[in-house]
Amino acid sequence: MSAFPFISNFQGDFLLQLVVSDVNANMDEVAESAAYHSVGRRVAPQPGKIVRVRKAGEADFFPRQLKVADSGLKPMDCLEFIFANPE
Amino acid sequence: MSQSPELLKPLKTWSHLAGNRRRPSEYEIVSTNLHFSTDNPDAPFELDPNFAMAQWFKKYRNQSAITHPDWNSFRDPDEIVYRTYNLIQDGQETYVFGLFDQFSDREHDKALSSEWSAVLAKLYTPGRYLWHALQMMSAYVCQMAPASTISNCATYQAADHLRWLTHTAYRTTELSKTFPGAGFGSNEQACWEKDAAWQGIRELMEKALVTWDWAESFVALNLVAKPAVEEATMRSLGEAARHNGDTLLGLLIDAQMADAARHRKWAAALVKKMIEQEGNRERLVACVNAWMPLAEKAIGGYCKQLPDVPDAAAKALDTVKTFHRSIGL
Amino acid sequence: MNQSVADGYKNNRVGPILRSSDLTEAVIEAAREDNPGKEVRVDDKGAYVRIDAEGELIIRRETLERSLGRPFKMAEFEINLGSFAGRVETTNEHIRFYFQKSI
Amino acid sequence: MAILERSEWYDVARDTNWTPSYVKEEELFPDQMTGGLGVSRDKWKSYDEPYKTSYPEYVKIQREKDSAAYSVKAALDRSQMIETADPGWASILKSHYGAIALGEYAAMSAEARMARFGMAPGMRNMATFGMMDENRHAQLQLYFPHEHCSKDRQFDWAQKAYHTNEWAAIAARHAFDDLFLSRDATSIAVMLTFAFETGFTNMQFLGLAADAAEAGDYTFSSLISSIQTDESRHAQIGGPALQVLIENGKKEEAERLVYMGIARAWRIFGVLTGPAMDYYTPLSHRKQSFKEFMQEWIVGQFERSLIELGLDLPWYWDQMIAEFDYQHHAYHLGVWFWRPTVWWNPAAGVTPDDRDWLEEKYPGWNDTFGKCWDVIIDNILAGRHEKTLPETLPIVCNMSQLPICAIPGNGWNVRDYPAEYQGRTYHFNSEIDRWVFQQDPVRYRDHMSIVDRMLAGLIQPPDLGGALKYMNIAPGECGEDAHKYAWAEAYRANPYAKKAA
Repeated sequence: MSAFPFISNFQGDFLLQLVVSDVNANMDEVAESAAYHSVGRRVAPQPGKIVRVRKAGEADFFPRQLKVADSGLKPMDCLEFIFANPE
Repeated sequence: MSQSPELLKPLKTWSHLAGNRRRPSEYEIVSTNLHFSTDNPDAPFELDPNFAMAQWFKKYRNQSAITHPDWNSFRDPDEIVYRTYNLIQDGQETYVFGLFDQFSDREHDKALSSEWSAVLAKLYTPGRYLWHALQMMSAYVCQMAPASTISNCATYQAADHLRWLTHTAYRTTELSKTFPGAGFGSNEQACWEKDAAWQGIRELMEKALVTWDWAESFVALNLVAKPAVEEATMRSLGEAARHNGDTLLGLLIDAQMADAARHRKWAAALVKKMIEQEGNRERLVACVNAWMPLAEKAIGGYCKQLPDVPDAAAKALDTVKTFHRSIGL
Repeated sequence: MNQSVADGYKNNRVGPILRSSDLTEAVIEAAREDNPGKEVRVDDKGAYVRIDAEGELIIRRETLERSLGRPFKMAEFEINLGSFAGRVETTNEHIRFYFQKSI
Repeated sequence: MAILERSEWYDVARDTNWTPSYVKEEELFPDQMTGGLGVSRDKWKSYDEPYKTSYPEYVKIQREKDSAAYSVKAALDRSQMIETADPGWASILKSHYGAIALGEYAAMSAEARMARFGMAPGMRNMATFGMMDENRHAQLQLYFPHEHCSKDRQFDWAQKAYHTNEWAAIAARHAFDDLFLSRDATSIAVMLTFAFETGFTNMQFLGLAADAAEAGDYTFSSLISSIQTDESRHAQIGGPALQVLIENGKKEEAERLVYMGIARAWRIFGVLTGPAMDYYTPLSHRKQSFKEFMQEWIVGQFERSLIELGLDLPWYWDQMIAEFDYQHHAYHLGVWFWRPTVWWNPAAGVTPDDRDWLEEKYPGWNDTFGKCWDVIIDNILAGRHEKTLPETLPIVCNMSQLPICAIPGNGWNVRDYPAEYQGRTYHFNSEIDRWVFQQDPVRYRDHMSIVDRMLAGLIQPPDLGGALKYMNIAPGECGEDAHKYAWAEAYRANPYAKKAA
């Protein structure tokens, strides 16, 4: 266990938030941590959709199973969380 | 927020005053504990802890040799607040401008001798530079003082010096009408910069003005320079004025001396606060002693030129020293 | 972006913004008298009243004394002068609001 | 009359510069404190303060102003305005006093810097009155809220706020320290008196006075508009200073100071005045929208004065105008959601009628901010109050110290504006905030935002509870919904439907 703090920019929310996940978490789990602080609070759930993760400003999402530790991300990087259709 | 802390209840006054036994006065409600740049000694400002202005405040305020664990406990003995200041001074100004009005109706200035008018041109009207220097320096003490109750005294003091400056500018203009060609309104700067009467005073003020340590700046201004120049250029000059039929100047100076008395009162109270701390009395004495030679020179240089008050310098110096003794220095 | 908002500075209106007080009516009256040929606009916001005219607006002590029906010192104007548009010139005889540049 | 007119002797009273000889000129006026930008002192001879007063006039007029302000208060003391006013209005008073009173006191120190280190005697004299004015403003705005202390602990924050690490207090200190308390005299003349006082204070002190009068709070309306009459005078210190700078080839430097001043002031008023005008003031008492007040005071009046002095509009003009439409809505949502961290009770201000008004004043509000409020309303109606409260911290801007936020919902445009400096990454709310940082990074370099402090372990435990302790705010002071969610009931029977256009 090693904490991984990051900046969450969640689609449809109005602000950036501090969220903490774990370096061993995969991207789906990171998305879950971020969703906890946005979805159902200020962002309506979108049933049937999943939440994908990308680095702020980039077009491509990280693979869903990629671990933080293998992603090249640094603590306090800004991540974007986007609703997407499951592949 | 797992355990629920006690629910805070309303208090009768600000929480920082709520521990006191008696009900706070209006003065305390609006004057105490207002500086927030003193809260964190390592970073005076909510910015980089070490940029130039932060260092200025750390060095010249926080690291002053005169320390006290609770500067915020200082109180102005007169408990002046803004609205009472204006009440007092509006009344005082009505009185002073009433004097100007009446004496002008009586053509007071026309009755002054040309010898005395020359004295005024040399020893009175150049004083506006001095009052302005005191105004500037009071503003410095205001911005550097470690407690709002100290800064407030310095603020009202700065305004009082602008008041004296204003009176002097007014009289300069009036005198220039009665004595055209006597240098009123035109020769003051040269006098202030060159005339022997003013050089000691100017040296004292210029050196005091560049004293950046807040406590030393307070000492130089309120314990040394002000008492010295007030005794010489106001009280002694007022005496000379009365000997020379210049009733108006005598009365005007009396009115201004009321401000000076108030300034000495708060300065005395601050010294009392300072010497609560061991070692501070010695530091203050050393600081006063370091400034006194310049003050003696200032008094001597000015009083030497003053007609009809032969013992002016000695009396002025004695009053300054008596003031120091009275406040335990 | 809202262009009409962004262009709002393109005006030449100058004048006092007075806190609501018993002075307001007299100032409006004086402004009309002292600025002949000018349209003096009055915008009453309740707590304050915006009085303005194009380019320059002057209010004289004498006129104000007439409309107030009492002596008046120009310095008293400050008691109710919450703000003003344009540059200001303050003398014992009048207060003047103006722009040097017209846009 | 045998009394001379002021104009006859005024110039003598401001002819007080002399050439020092016992110390050097640059010792008497050290550059760090004067900020002369290399313009020599003799060039400042042309400095002419347009709004003149003198000592006897000052004490007389100020005495009259105070007598009026205190007598309105005394006359209305028993009207129990606070007890009977809409809770949203009481929140305006609490946020105002806490954010303003000690800031005004700090402005006294800044005026004192001009009174000592200003290059022109006229500037020093006007700043001496300015010191007095700011002393007045602090005292009035402590005296008036003090009487409410015994009824409501949140009023303690009129005195306390600046002495805490509450986030809004950090933001206010950061802004005011940067705008004036830690600046040199010339920068203060430009940033405090010109950019801040001829511009933005009109919003809070006259714009809000209009709402106050509508809301029936004549004491507050009279108080703040009276304060603004002082500002309106001493704010004129800045204009002639700008002129001297421009005439001596320093237009670019002068503009830089003005733009930094506007940028910083805009954020503070966005978070303080914006929610007050568009959400806390009950709908029936809103004189104009925040945006309309901005249009009136900032664009129509203040920016026009910029042009008059020969300055250009800020490079970020279009961006700032665009922000009028959303920034304060985002701040409001943040303040409401993080309400336990503020010393007032935020009023949500989003009843169906409010939303119609918001949609009218800010077309698109329902599709953006409304989307977030829809979720909140659902949670309130379902009794899921914990979902309407935060469990983490927002990322705050390393300049404004306010949450980095923008448009949510269908117009989602939130993003970070990062910058690297000496190996550290800083986060900003916009290009504007980042630009301010880049003008002088040394001023901001080692400052830690509340988030930085959390990450550095200064906040323990590192959660919201620890943060509240760190902010020195506790139950009894902590904000809650101003109307105890009563406003949401309107939606129970009728889900919100946007009015047909």
